Amino acid sequence: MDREILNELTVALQKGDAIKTQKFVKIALKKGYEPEQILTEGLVSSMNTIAEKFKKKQIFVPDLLLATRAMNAGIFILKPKLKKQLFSPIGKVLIGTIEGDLHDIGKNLVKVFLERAGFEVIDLGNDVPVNYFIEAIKKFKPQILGLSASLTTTMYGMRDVIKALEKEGLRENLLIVVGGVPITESFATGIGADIYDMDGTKVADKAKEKLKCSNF
Amino acid sequence: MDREILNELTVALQKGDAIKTQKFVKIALKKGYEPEQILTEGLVSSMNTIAEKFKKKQIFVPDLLLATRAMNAGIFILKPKLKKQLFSPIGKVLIGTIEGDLHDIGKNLVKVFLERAGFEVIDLGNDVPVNYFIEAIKKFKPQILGLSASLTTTMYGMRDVIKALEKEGLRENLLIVVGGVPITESFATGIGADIYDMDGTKVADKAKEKLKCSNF
Amino acid sequence: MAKVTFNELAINNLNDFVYGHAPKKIKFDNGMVIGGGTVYPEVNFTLPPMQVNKNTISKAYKQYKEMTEGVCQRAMELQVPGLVIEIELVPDMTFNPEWGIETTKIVKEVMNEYQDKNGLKSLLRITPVDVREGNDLEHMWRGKHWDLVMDTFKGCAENGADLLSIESVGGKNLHDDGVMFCDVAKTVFSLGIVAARDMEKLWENIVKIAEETNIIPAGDTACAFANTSMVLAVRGMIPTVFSAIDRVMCAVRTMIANEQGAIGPDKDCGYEGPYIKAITGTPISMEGKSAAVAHNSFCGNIAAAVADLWSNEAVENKRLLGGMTPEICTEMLVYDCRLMNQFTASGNNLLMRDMLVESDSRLDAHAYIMKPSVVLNIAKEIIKGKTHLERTKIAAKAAVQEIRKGFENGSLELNERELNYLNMIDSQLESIPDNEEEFIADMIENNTTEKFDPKKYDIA
Amino acid sequence: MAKVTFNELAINNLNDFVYGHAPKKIKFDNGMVIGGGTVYPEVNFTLPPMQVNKNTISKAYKQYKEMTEGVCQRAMELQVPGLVIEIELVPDMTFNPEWGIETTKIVKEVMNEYQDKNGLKSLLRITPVDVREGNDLEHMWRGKHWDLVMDTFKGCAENGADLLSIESVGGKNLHDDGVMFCDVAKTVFSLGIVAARDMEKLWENIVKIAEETNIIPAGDTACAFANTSMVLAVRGMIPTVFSAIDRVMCAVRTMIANEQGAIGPDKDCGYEGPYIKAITGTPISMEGKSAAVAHNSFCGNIAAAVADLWSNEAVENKRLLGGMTPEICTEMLVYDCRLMNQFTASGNNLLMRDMLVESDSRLDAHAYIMKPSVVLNIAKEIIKGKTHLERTKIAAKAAVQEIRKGFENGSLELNERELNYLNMIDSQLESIPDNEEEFIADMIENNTTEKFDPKKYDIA
Ligand SMILES: [Zn+2]
Ligand SMILES: [Zn+2]
Ligand SMILES: [Zn+2]
Repeated sequence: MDREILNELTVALQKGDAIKTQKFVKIALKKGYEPEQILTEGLVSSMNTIAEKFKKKQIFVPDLLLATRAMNAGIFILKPKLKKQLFSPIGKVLIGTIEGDLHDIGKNLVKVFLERAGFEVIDLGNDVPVNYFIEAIKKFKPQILGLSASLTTTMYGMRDVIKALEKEGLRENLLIVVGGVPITESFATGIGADIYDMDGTKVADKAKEKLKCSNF
Repeated sequence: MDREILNELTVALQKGDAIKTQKFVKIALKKGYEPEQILTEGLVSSMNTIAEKFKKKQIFVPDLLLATRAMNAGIFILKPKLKKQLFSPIGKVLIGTIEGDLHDIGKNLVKVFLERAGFEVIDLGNDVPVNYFIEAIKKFKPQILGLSASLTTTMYGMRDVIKALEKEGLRENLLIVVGGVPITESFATGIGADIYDMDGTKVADKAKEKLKCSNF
Repeated sequence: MAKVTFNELAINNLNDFVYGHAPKKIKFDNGMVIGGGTVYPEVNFTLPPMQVNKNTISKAYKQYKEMTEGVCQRAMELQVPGLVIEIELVPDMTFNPEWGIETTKIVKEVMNEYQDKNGLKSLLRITPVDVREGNDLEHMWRGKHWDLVMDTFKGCAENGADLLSIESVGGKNLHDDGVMFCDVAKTVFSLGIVAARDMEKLWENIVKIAEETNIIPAGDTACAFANTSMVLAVRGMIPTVFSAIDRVMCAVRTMIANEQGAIGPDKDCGYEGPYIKAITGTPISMEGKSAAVAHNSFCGNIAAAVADLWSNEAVENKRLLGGMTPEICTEMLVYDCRLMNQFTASGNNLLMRDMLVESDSRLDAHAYIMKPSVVLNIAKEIIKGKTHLERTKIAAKAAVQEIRKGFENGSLELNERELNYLNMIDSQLESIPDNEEEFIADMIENNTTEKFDPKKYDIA
Repeated sequence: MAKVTFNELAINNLNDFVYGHAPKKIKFDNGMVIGGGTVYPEVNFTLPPMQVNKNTISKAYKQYKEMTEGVCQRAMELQVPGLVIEIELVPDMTFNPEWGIETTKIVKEVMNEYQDKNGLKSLLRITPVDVREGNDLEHMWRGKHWDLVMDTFKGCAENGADLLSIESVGGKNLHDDGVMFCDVAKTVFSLGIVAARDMEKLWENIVKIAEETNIIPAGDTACAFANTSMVLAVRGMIPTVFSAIDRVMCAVRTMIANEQGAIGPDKDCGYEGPYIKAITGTPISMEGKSAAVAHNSFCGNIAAAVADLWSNEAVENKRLLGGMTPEICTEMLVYDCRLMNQFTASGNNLLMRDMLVESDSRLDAHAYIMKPSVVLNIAKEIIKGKTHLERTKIAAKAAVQEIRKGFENGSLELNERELNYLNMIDSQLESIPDNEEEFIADMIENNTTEKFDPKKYDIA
């Protein structure tokens, strides 16, 4: 079988062209490729290339986002045909911006990278009150909680969330990531967070690494 | 009795002229002034004027220092003749710069203001190890301990001193003043100091005030 | 609707386009004249990490008092001809207008003391937070959030503010999406329709409050818009050409404050300020290298080229070896202003302007579109538009052309990735339908989400 | 004794006395040329409040690594033509030379990485602390303290330093007393005799180490001397005329490093640098407005007038909204340098110099004695002196005269209090005996205390 079509698929995905990506996935299926092969050799490997390029600052965020969108479009076609659920997420993350804080571009970037890394991400949005976090954790049972604050006046709200979790007995099995412009490492440690990072590309790696060594 | 001579004394002191100050004190004594009157109306009141001017930034440090020196020269003549010890110090202060720290101009200025305010000041100098502070406190029994640090790497030495005092049971009756360029109010509070101030003119006032309300 | 439409440039000649001088200078009772030849420092400071609530508010007041004293003291020692202080209220001080008002009083009292005792001339800009966001927002122009913003403006105006500003956020959520995907159509829609409508309504009301209290409605900033792009571009997240074009589009939006009656100086973080000044003639506040305490940028010098106030953006109150950060920023700004004013005094201000410009403009597209000659070229096109939407599209198109021209004649360096995006943006612009109705309908259909509800803007 | 005595000015013409250009420029293998026309930023950063000991040293190393990375990254993004980093070792890193040496390695490694991977040219200045103080000091030139300083210099020189400097303290205690009382005779003695002898011995040895390791013996600073006066004067504690005259006297002292073979750039906080440059022709590092992070001054702009490196003095590593302070300072310095270099590129550097000068020189005596024309006038007199003591006295006398002339012709503002002190200083200078032996004997007799023991300097 010629690999021509997988190459075309790769090009389409890397250009972020969702329509062409879907088209080439369909053609590949018709040509008799296994859905698993299309997924791994066509979609996932190209996406990894894209992610690498982004880390090296060779491409921009929109390139990454469009490629992600194209990949998801391709997966949408493949999904019913996959023999088993290849895509069980490696972990579940709940994220949100602290109450009183209305900036969320930073949080959104982190979300993109976590999803890219295979996490399922539940986004509570911004301006999230403490009790919303508590209820959502009870409901979704995530392994990771991501808290974001962009204002010096809201960053202490992170501490309130962590305190409330402790009170409810929910802290123990949770990995807590905090981030945002004013957050320092010592602040993060001081309020009892596990991971501190502002850089979206790194949060995912650190979360993966930490999860491995944790008893979740 | 004409007050001419007291006026001349005032002028000499305010000019910081120690020799003339002594001369006019002697003349005043010969003219029959009571030593107490020469002290309060000639020396102390002029010195208060000088101190006020300094606070308002109308004169410089050398003016203040020279006037202090002139006043002390005048007191040297008066002392044997005073009926009772008018000058019992209002409190005893032990000061020093933390080990590893070699800057002491700031500490010296504070010392000047404390002495001006009527405190007896014992200066341990700079680069003072923790156990020197402890021994000196046992020996001199001051009401106030002043710690100075000018480097970000030595300021934690203040905490060591306070901890050692607590261990020795010496902390309780001691008012601790800390100061120096890198010292913030929250740092001072955090290590358990009582007064934080970098401004020499204010330390004395604060110390006086605090002593009043304390149970020393 | 708009009270004034600016159909001509207030500044036509490059030689009249320089820092310190604005056609519509503003004179104050204390003798300060903004835009009258002297550049003044505008110092902006805020609380260090702390919670603001009932229990801590008195600590916050104390900090504001001390910060103001520190700034005034340093400014006095450095013999400034005049000082502007800006307080950007923290969110809790707009959610609780009484706290914002009390802060205004406290700060102004210190300023008055220094003015009376030491002859330090100063003005106070108060910038409430635009809290019209969040899950419980009912509507942009009525309901709790709107009332809080208006009450804060009013209370601060009555209690010591000299200048009123805001970093308003109408259309921000849509714009955020536009930036992340470099989606030009969405960006045009968010600015030219959504933000524009909000600016009209908001500034109509701010101007009314300022008139009633006899103070200055100063102006807005595209902080929530083009500054997001600019900062992402500086971090290498999005192309700098996008942030440059976004900035020019934002000029149309920010200028609506002036159409409604704002008379400047607009807010420091509005890097679109040069466009506002060229078109409306009002003085502007700018920030650049000294704003590195708040964010980095590629236009640290060029930002000063036509500034009338020179600001540090915002610094948290922290101690460094040289003292508290607000005082430190004051000192830095004072020396920058001294130097610019010295060039003016010796008749060399145009040379200084050109050096500020040339030192940055070649290296970055965003810096390039701040170049005074480029600003005049583009501004000339913008004013031809009949509606805000049309002006926004013209702004983008003209910016693309100027950037391309700059690259081609060697006055701007762009790498291939940037050039690709420039072409992409250009073709995206081409594909926006000429028919406004059609464009709006299409955009509303595809962008109505929980984050953006056109009904809250009375659209559709 | 002295290897070279500078009996002529290296710069005679005001038109040759400008930032970026030094008669004795220094070329480095990586292509950087200090004093060759370009002003480079010299970024200086230090640890935030923390203890440095066996348990924490690895944390300190981590901070240095991160700070260096942040600075290099920002410098690269801002496309600097070259960068100098200065590390002033903290005391514990000189008391434990191995820690200072390891820090040097760590910082240099990051710099090398950025140079190799990203083409960022850079140089590293290492400044050990002069720990020759304290209760257990045996002698200035032998014993434990001396050995520690020398071991640190040597180890750092062998492990990555490109430039060696120190803020040496010989005579400091005496000078402190002189400043507090504005006692001119004591100040002259501390500088012209005590400090001078120490500088000879110290720099003879530093130059030797630099020669052996084939790196640059850069220079000293009167930080422990005239900077104490300057900061006290800025705070209104002592008259600014005293600090100005003290500064000029300090030039004689600091220059002794160059007499012993230091070839510049001297250290940033040596505000006497312009004198060193005029007399010796070596390039200089200066700090001004951006050093407000470390201390305030009245010469924020004028300090740049003849600078070859432009520094922030020292900033503690703390986070502000815009990032970590070392990166923030880098950005500010880069923009300042860009602007100065742009003036040079367009042939207008002399005008820029004059504007930097004029913007400050009228307002403060210390700023005034940094005015290039004044520097040349006074420097011309200094070099007539035969000994360091004589030069110190000439320096003071000439400074008094220039300050008085400046006041009389209206180019310097002085209030009455300052004028009184100027006269007092003048008459104190008159009363210093011409006979050196007599002067020294008198000074030693009256100033030998536990703080100053002439035996530790082999005097008397
Ligand atoms: Zn802003
Ligand atoms: Zn701002
Ligand atoms: Zn120094």
